[in-house]
Amino acid sequence: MTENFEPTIIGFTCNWCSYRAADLAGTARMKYAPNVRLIRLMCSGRLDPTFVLRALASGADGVMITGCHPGECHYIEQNYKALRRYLLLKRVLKGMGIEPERVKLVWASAAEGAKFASETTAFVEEIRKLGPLNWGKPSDQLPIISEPVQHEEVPA
Amino acid sequence: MSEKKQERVGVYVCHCGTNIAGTVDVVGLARWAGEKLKHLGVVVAREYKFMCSSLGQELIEKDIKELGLTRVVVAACSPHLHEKTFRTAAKNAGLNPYLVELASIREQVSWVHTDKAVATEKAKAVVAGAVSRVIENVPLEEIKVPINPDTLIVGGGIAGIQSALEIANAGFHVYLVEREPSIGGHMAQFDKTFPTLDCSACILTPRMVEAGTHPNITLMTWSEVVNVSGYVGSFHVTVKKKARFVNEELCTGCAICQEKCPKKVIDDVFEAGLGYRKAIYIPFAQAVPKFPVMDKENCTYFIKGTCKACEKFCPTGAIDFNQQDQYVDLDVGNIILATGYDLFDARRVSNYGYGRLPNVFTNLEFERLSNAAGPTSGNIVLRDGKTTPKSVGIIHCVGSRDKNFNNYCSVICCMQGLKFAHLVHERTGATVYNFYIDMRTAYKAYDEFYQRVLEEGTLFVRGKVAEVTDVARSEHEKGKLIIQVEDTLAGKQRRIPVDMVILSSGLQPRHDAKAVGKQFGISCSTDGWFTEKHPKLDPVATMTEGIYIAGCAQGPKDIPSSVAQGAAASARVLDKILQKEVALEPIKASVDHDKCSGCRICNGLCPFNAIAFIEDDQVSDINPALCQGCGTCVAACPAGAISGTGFSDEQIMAQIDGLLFLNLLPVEA
Amino acid sequence: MNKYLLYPGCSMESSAKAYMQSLNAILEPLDVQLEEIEDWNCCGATEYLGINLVPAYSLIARNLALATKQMNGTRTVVAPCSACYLNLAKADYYMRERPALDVKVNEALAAGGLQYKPGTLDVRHLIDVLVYDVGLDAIKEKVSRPLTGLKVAPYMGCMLPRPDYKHRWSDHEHPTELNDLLLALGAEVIDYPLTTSCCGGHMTQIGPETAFELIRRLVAGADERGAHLMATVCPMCQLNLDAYQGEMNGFFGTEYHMPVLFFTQLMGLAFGKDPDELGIGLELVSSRGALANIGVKVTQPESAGPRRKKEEGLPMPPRLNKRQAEKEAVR
Amino acid sequence: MPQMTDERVRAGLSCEEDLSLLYEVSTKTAGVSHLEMCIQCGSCGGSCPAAADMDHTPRMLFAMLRAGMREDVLRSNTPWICVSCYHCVVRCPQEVHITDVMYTLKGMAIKAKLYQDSTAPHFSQTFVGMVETYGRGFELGLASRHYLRYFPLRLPGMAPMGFGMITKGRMPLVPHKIKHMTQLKAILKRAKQLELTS
Repeated sequence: MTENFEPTIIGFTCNWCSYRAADLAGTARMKYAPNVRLIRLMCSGRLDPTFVLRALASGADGVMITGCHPGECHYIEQNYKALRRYLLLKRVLKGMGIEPERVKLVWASAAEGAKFASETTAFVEEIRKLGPLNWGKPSDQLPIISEPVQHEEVPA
Repeated sequence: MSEKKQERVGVYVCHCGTNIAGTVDVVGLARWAGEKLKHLGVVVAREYKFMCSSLGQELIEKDIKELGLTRVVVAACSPHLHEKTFRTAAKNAGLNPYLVELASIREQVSWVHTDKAVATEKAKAVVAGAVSRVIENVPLEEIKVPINPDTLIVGGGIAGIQSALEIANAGFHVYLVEREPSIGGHMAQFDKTFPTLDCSACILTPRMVEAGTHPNITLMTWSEVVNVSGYVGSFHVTVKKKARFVNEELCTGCAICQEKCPKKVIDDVFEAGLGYRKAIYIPFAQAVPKFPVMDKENCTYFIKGTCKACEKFCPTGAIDFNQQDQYVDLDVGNIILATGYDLFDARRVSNYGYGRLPNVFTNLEFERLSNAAGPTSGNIVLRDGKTTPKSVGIIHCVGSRDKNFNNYCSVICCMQGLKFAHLVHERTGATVYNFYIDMRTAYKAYDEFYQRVLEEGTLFVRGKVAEVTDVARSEHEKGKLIIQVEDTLAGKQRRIPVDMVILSSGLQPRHDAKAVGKQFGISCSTDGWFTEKHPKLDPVATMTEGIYIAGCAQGPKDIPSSVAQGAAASARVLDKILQKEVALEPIKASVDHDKCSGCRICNGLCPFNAIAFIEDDQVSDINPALCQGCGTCVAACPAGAISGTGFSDEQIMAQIDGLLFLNLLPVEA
Repeated sequence: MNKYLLYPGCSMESSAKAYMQSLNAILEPLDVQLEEIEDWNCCGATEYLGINLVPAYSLIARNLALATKQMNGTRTVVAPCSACYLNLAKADYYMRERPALDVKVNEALAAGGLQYKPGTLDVRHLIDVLVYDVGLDAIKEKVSRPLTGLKVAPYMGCMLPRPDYKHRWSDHEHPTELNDLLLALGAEVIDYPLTTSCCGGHMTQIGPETAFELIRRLVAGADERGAHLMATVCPMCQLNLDAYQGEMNGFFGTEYHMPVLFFTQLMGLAFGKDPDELGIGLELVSSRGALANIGVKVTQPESAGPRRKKEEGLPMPPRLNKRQAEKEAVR
Repeated sequence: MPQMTDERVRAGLSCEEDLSLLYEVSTKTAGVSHLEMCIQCGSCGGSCPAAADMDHTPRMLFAMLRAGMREDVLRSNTPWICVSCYHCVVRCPQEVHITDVMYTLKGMAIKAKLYQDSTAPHFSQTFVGMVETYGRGFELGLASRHYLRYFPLRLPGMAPMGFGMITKGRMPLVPHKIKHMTQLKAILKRAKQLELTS
């Protein structure tokens, strides 16, 4: 059934890096999966976790959050805040019985059109594997981040 | 969703020739929007070959006037390309420009997908998203703030000097702050400049003097900025004038103090550690200003409490051992950062032996060595101070283009290596080798210089040097430095004995660049260089209005480029000054004081210190001029008291719903 | 009291038993306890890796897996052999860097009822723990017979300071750990730029000509700089430089006589231990002549300090310690 | 999987034919090889203490990998001359895991039966044989077998050394066998069935 399942994914982009990366992917005519629909924020730091929940609630199967690489934020360090919220959000989702893998954080600079394209395609495949989002019942065990976080560590 | 508002929305789908129409059924898309999005308030949906053309714009303006549109959605290219175009069109038609939304169906749809049906479906979603979002848009007015005509320039290298002169000559006042005792920067240390080989001092010192004597320039050397507050138009800056222990009013710069001072100190700033200075010193003969400074750490009087030789001999009694640091407050409208670069510490590449093998020199050391005013009065000699080398190896990319150190190209090293090769030839007749990974001589008259040095007989070896060693394997290597390298063009490992090795140490950000960036509210790239607003189209502006960057602070570059950037930054500043006031994008956050619980969570989040806590009312407040509109505080406020114009919760939520609108529709065959 | 798990490695029971003997002799004075990993197996040296990847890493990982069973109070595995140290450290590092490898290796281990989670253990070399845990001061205190007048060439070899996944060493090319240790013993350490050049590794077995040249460079270098003997931290280095020195001399028609001792043997001597207890005499190139220098009061030795600090001439920058630098580094 | 190739594949972009060998070697290497990042600077060939005896410098080998010259690469003696001194690895500006790539190439050469007449493969295999029989190295067995087969003429020259080693008890005459040989055998048996892919 996952064969003909076409996931719908909402992507949040930062106006300065990842949105421009998407533009670059476009101007370079790089092809990637059409399942992601983008929303432009000024900064990944603007991302209110409730946006993600709203997206999942209104029919999205996954959410991709993208921002500038740590250290390259145009607002100096706000993407670190995005990272923190992302980590927190994953725990919340787990608690709500949703696979945390449905939300993914990707750093993409304005120059990384190729990365944006490949990461998008990859994420769509991951979600395709997970299948359509159906809200399971909250897991009883304490919500924890299952897998170690690969990203740059969050500054204290 | 908010039909209640009764907005009248117009949707305009652009073909962009075949760029969009080739992959998206634009006609179908427009028809669909007209029918399926009626309930959102879409009253008209048109498609046109080129919306951005004057005809396309007129089409929209006409509809706004005749159909009384209150919102406009243009489905075309990226907003970064034509948002301004269509906003202006709306403005001309009397509609607030911020009531226009662009739906990017070119960069995000037609150019990245191939299947027409799929692409059209996605385009529909994107348009629906834009429509439901635009309804939540609110009219916005640009914010205007007055501009203080004075400017602060940090860094007195060639870039900073150039900026200062441009602005001063235009008749506006400049404060030029320099950390060292004299302006001039690295350029003052050089002997010759490539590719024309004119003497660095000869072309630099006139500029230094001009800057030092210019009525519109207040020179503040031996000084550092310690605090910055305010925003574009009205920054408040505190500068620390470090105690010189010399009264600038009385000092004539006769340098007798320096002559009489008994304390000799290694000068690792100006002489790059290759020469000596006194404890009280004028860094170099043409220094501007000409006043000496006293180095407290090394001064015998400050250490032992006796000596005061300088004071005894000073003809004007200018020495003042009791002088204290001063703090000067400045008000300026714009700031240019031209803080320059640090040299990569070549000792970190231990296989090149710098610091272990005496006759391995850095490029800066060599500049001093070959400089007529340098420690050897221009004689190119070995560390023993007398022997002239018979063979010299110049190693490129030391600490550059190397993931173990700095990943980027330092830009100047290739040309510098060629310059050194020429100088060594000219002064010593020695055999010169250049070891390079790639020769990068791309600039006016640069490659010609490469040709010239080739003609002079410099030997080029393509290969990153593996090591420099003094361990001889054979007689003819004894007593030499052996450069071991793979000659990649010959495909063989070679061991080349030389007398002297010069390392082209790369350029890297100032050790305190990150701290300085934070102080002025601008960001650094992962490499640590200051980040420009746009890498191509806005290289001297930063994300912080009113703060500009010039020279190597923004990234490695040579003298011509630094000068060009210095001038460019000034042009941007002058433009601001002459506008007398500046319009800021109205994308700002604001606090609803009634909702604010005073939890102060937001206070710490703002990197621009725009959020202040009002003790009296126990609420937080945001200074619109400081706010850059990132929206982090909006997302963080637990009480939902902070809202961001241009990117409000309502707008984003609506866009989410819009984008997913299709999923809610019954699937059609 | 410092307690560690010990992975001796094959040669410690054969060609390098002098290393083992001397190590045992200095543990007590230094208050260090080593618990040998039960039933450890060969790490495969540099050979296994070249044949088949997964088996090679499984072979290594078995030792790590076994070690985790004995982790009472310590997670540090000490290997006195540079090659073993590198192989163990490498397996741990690559299993983390390359999850695919982790999975495969653990699948193999499972066949033996074992498993290993990369990162569980901390793999370190003997000299690392002696210099940085026990500390040079503690070592100095134990010195009863300073090696005054003994000119030693400090030879670190390749696989210790490189590739250095965990940035443990002061430098990749010119590390100072062994120098500092020998100085602490009162020895006169000669300037030996070849300290991390290669001893030839397995080439003594498969490409003698190649190996002999490498051995010659090292021995000649030490000899020209007036060393009485070379101090090494690795059984393979010792074997190549000591056991093959004769053959090398034959090959080049040279007559070098450069004794090669383990740094632990020199420590033992400095601690006043009896040479026999330290396995001295087991080396093929006898150290008798060299050791005659110890205890003999020599007139103040002319400083072997590097020729860089000349009074006249142009000044030089001070040396840089990367380990320090990294700590202080802003970025 | 090398980053760039990886991205090309994921992004659905064409993956040039001549990258396939590079890609294969990368995949079969223990860590992340970074092979595709080589800028041909030659710091490896320059650093190598044994470069003189190699038919190609490592750098050249990597260029040949890119060119897809499988035979020439696997016939090269370079991997067999490598002494694993890691000079090239720490000096490589692109962090290519050169030494490990050499190990990979040895393995591939043996499988492809393309290696030159170097004695190294036999030495490795003898060594491995020892380990798989005893669980520990056995120098005497190793030395005797290997030398008898390849360097009989070397034996006289080595006699004093061998004699010394034995008399000084540095070369035990009997091998030391570990307790749980069966366990080790089981692990290696399973391991041999597992190839490193992707």
